[in-house]
Amino acid sequence: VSSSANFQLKPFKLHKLEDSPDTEVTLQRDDALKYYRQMVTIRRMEAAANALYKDKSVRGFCHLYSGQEAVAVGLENSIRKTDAVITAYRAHGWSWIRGVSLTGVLSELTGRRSGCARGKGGSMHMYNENFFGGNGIVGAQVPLGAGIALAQKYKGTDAVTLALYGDGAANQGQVFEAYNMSKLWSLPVIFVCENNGYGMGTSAERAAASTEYYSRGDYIPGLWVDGMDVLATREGTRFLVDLCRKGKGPFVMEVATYRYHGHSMSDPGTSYRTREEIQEVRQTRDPITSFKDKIITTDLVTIEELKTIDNEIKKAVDDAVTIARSDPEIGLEELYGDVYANPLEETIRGITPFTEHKHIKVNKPHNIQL
Amino acid sequence: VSSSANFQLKPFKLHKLEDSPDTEVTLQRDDALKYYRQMVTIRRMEAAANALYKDKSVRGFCHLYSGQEAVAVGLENSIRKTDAVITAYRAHGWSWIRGVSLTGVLSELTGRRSGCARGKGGSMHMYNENFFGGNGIVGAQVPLGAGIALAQKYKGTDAVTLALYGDGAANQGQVFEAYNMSKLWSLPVIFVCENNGYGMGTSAERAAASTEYYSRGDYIPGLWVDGMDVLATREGTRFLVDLCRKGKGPFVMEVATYRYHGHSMSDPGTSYRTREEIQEVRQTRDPITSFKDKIITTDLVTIEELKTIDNEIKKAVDDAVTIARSDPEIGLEELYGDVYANPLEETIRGITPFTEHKHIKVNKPHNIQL
Amino acid sequence: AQLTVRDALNSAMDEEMERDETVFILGEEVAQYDGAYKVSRGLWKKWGDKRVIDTPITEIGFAGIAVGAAMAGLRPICEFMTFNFAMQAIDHIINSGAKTFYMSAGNVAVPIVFRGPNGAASGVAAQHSQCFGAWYSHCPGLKVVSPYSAEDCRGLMKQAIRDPDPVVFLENELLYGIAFDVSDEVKSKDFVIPLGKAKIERTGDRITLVSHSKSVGTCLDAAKELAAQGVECEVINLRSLRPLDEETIIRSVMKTNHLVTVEGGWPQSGIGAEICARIIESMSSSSSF
Amino acid sequence: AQLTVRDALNSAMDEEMERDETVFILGEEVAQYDGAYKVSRGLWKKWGDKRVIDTPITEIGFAGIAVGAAMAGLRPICEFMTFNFAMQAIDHIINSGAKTFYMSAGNVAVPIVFRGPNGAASGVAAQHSQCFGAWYSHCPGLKVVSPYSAEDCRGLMKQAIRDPDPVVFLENELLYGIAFDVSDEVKSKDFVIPLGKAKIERTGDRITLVSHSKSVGTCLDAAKELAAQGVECEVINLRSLRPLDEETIIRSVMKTNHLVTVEGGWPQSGIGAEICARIIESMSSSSSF
Ligand SMILES: Cc1ncc(C[n+]2csc(CCOP(=O)(O)OP(=O)(O)O)c2C)c(N)n1
Ligand SMILES: Cc1ncc(C[n+]2csc(CCOP(=O)(O)OP(=O)(O)O)c2C)c(N)n1
Ligand SMILES: [Mg+2]
Ligand SMILES: [Mg+2]
Repeated sequence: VSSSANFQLKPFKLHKLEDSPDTEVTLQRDDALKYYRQMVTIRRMEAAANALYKDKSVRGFCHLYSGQEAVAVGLENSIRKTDAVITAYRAHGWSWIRGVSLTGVLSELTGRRSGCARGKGGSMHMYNENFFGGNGIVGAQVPLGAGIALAQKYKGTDAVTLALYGDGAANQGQVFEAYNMSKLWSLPVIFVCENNGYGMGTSAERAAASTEYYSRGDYIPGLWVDGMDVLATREGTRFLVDLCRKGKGPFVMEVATYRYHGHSMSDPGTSYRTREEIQEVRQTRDPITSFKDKIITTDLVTIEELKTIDNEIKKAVDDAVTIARSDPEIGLEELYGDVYANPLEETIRGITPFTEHKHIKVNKPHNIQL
Repeated sequence: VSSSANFQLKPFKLHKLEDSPDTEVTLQRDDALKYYRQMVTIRRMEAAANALYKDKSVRGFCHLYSGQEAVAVGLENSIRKTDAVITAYRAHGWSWIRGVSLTGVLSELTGRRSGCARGKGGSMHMYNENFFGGNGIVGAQVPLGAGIALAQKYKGTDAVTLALYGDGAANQGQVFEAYNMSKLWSLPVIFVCENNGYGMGTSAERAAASTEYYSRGDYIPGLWVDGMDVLATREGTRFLVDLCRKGKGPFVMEVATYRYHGHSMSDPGTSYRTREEIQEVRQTRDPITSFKDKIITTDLVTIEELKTIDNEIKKAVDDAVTIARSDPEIGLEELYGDVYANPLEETIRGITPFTEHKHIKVNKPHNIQL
Repeated sequence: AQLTVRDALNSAMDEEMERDETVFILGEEVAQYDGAYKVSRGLWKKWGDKRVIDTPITEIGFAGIAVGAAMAGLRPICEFMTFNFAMQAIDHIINSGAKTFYMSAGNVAVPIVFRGPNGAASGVAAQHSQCFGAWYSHCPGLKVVSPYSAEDCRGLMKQAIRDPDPVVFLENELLYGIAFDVSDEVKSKDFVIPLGKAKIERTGDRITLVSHSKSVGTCLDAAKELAAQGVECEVINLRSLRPLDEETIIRSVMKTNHLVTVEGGWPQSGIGAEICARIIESMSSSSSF
Repeated sequence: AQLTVRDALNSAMDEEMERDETVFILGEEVAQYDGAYKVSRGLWKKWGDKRVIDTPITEIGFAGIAVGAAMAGLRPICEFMTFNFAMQAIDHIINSGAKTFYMSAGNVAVPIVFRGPNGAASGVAAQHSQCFGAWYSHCPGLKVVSPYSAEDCRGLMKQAIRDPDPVVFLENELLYGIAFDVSDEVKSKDFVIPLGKAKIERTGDRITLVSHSKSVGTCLDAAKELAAQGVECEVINLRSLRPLDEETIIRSVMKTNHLVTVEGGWPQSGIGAEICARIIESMSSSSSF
């Protein structure tokens, strides 16, 4: 095996940017193994989520990330743990890559005690240090992300924030308000539009008068990146993150990707697009398959190594699924917990005024000192 | 006197527009007199409003339009009465030019019965047929205007809507949402950004990362117009209205103008700009003075004619002021009137449950059949 | 015959669209996708792009457009995928919708229906579980409807569309698929239910249960259980939250002398709180006079 | 000494900015213009661009930014020029502000103060006259403060800024210029008033008047007038609407046996309605037990 290899990327598209990221990139063997492992983990975790949902172990929503793995993996590998990420409800992959365990994610879905939000958040609401969720309201995470960037700058750090949103969310007015203030205040934020072609059943073209999302920041420089290629998402992000750290932010980055499943589990995902379309992407542009081909044909890794990784991941996910099924739910008493960080009343009114419940504290917030 | 004259306009600025409106325009003598009369009426009416406010005859808000007359007059004279207009709270001039009488406006300010909203709307809320206000919420009128345009198209008419908003409002997210849907649905609406340089005490540059408002519709063609020249505002509007009627809408039109007074009566308007700046505009770019010069030097009108007009206007405004001061307020009973077009309860609860008030109907809505 | 809540809403909108050309529907996924919860199923196919309009995910924008269209003489049915998302648009519901008629001294009416599912569904977390009944019914200028059964949905939706004032129509996702027995009258094209009137779903003399939306079902279940123990409950389905049919409640309480209010929203300044206040202020509360 | 409500708020913010570097103010016209109602007067001059930030007129955007900054460890004071305009931003106040701590199972706190004038001013029409006390206090996860006097404003504002939860701080434009007598204690840098506790502004035994914000003044006036007729009113200034200090109200009503609630908001599902409900459900209402 070789220790590194070079690859040629699809050209980036630029909006009000003078330079382009390199389209000639080098990949180290270690990184190849790492990216492969991360992408496959997300894929398999989502497959497990799918199965859990189908056997009715998941209540509520479940939005799968399969097909979009190269986005989370490429972006995460271009930033530091001290940088911040915020995304929408399609958050499983991001939660895991930002440090939530497989059990933390899957048990959250099944509403069990070992869920990262103890089952009180569910599919859309998972958090970790420097990972601010998971948000159920389309567009809301975008100004929140700008605010996180404001805090980074305020504190004098050189950290940056990635604020992710979908092609559907890209039309939300608050996104444009966040663009404007971020630019006025030079915030270190990259607005990342994950364009997977659809917002629920509406294709990008039917929802947006311009689908060139990388240019929709107008006065904000933008970059279009092939989101099915983990090397491109890594390279594009690195390029913008470097500029951001130097105070040149904000930026808009459009990442062209695809979601294989329906919008959520209740959407078969085939009424507004053809099965052939999905099949075609899977066969020709799948982020994992295409990456695997690349790293094998360039002798960065061996098929056996990848098989070993596949098996390890399978086992890890299977173990997490077992816990996600068998772990108990939180007790009723916890439903009345953590409403306030500083509760001013000892009890919370129950369904009738004659039943009162203790306001208990279960977790300590990880974002503030109490 | 001559019956018409030609004038050369300042160049328009174009955004994604192929053609420009003519910069060579012809003005008929009758129109010259009409525009002069309209602009002076607005100026004098606002002076009266100012005086009424200062002697405490006006409660609540009062936002004056002085300096911006060429916008309302130029735009109104390029559309039909069957076209629609909606604007923000700086609405006196527009209310009058859309058919509300001087008394209707001034008595509304003083909260008297002869006010066009019987004193229940005040400065910000005046309405007439095809004039939809008057809105106290920055930005709100923009999607409302797109909705009016939707109705015009739905009904199969060739009417258009002008939706006006300020440079401050131009940053509102809902403006971008309205842009997007209007473009997707090809609505016959012209988004008119009245850029008077300030949103309250904040200069355009401090509030907007791009102050090229005519280009901020991105995919919507835009036009920049000198808003201190009534011929330019007329010509620019005509050009876009024609296209709109042919189904080529929407458009964005930025009208560069200036407000002489403070934002509202509580703002002296001199902390965030210099007296010299205001003086300079008054002396070099005043829409009335410059128009008057033009039409006199080209012999379209005589000084005497204008004097006569001035006197007529003075009298008409003075008469309206007299009524606005002396007319009674509505009775208390009307405060409980017109809460619903179809009230389902005969009475409305008063301050205590023991006092009930009859829900009376005073007006008939002019926008629907009951 | 049996009718689901979903079909009741669907047929009501369909018939009103037939009856009045100015009625149209707009919202996210209402057209080609048949509605996120399939409430508008088939209507785009039948009525086409002009009358059933898919919007981008821009609530404040399309709610504003809907209100503007109403001001200009149309009768929009503005669907929110859920009322949780209407918080982004609430400025237009209140400031543009509810207040314009009054501020214009009766000159500009706003005939519009804002509808969509309201309240908690199953396991969808706090952002997706809010009941907005108390908020909307707090505000003059609005009429607020919160139906329970298929009959309610059909009759109240048809009436709401015909009403010249802005109506907030709070549906419940968990009820959409529930089938109710309905009479032929309910299925008639002329069937409407007046806004602002409650329905006594079950008569009783020992205690009054007042509720709206899905919780009416809870009350009916409770009444059944209690009947087995010899306690006859009177169950009131409010149907409308604004106006609130105080008379029906008070008359019932004066008979039963006991009251329980049941709702899916938060208690503080909720619907139940308002009912308590009305009781206190009424003749039924002897100590207050 | 005398202190106006405006100066009370101003000094409270100033001192807390001094005490804690993470405290900053943002909103429309708060910096260079000194605040639309001059509540932040002088603070930009003193603290500069970093700590006092003028925003464009984009409420949903800057409220979201403020909440994001709070999640990332700052303590924003987010001024709305009036709470009427906060309707554009209410999704962030509720869905991002109030609900995040719970949904994250106590992992992500949101220490933020949303403040600005609330309720009717003089003659500014319906869109500019709404009291949001009932709406906000309806929602778990929020703390809601509605102060009356200069003392209230100083002590509650300082406490609100220090609190780790989202606080909605409802001021009143008509009170800004009113001067109140205050003690030296009130002027101390350490002066704070606990959130969630009412203040008995005047003791009496014949009837309890409960109110918040400007209406407390109305109650005190009424009490004076009635005292002249020999009727001693107990006047309760709620100070906080959530939590609501039920105990103080009920204890008073058990003494006076009579209650009037006074508020500037709409009655249906208002603050008064909630108080009535609490009374009905409490020991003070003998018939309920
Ligand atoms: C404000 C708001 N409106 C509507 C919804 C319902 N909804 C949830 S996801 C979604 C589609 C979003 O599409 P996109 O932004 O492209 O993200 P993707 O699902 O493709 O990842 C919609 C309409 C919501 N959650 N919030
Ligand atoms: C949503 C909202 N936020 C804030 C305000 C307060 N406000 C009224 S007018 C105004 C300035 C608007 O400036 P601009 O749009 O430029 O219009 P202009 O006053 O110059 O005509 C502000 C901040 C409001 N009415 N509505
Ligand atoms: Mg998408
Ligand atoms: Mg302006």
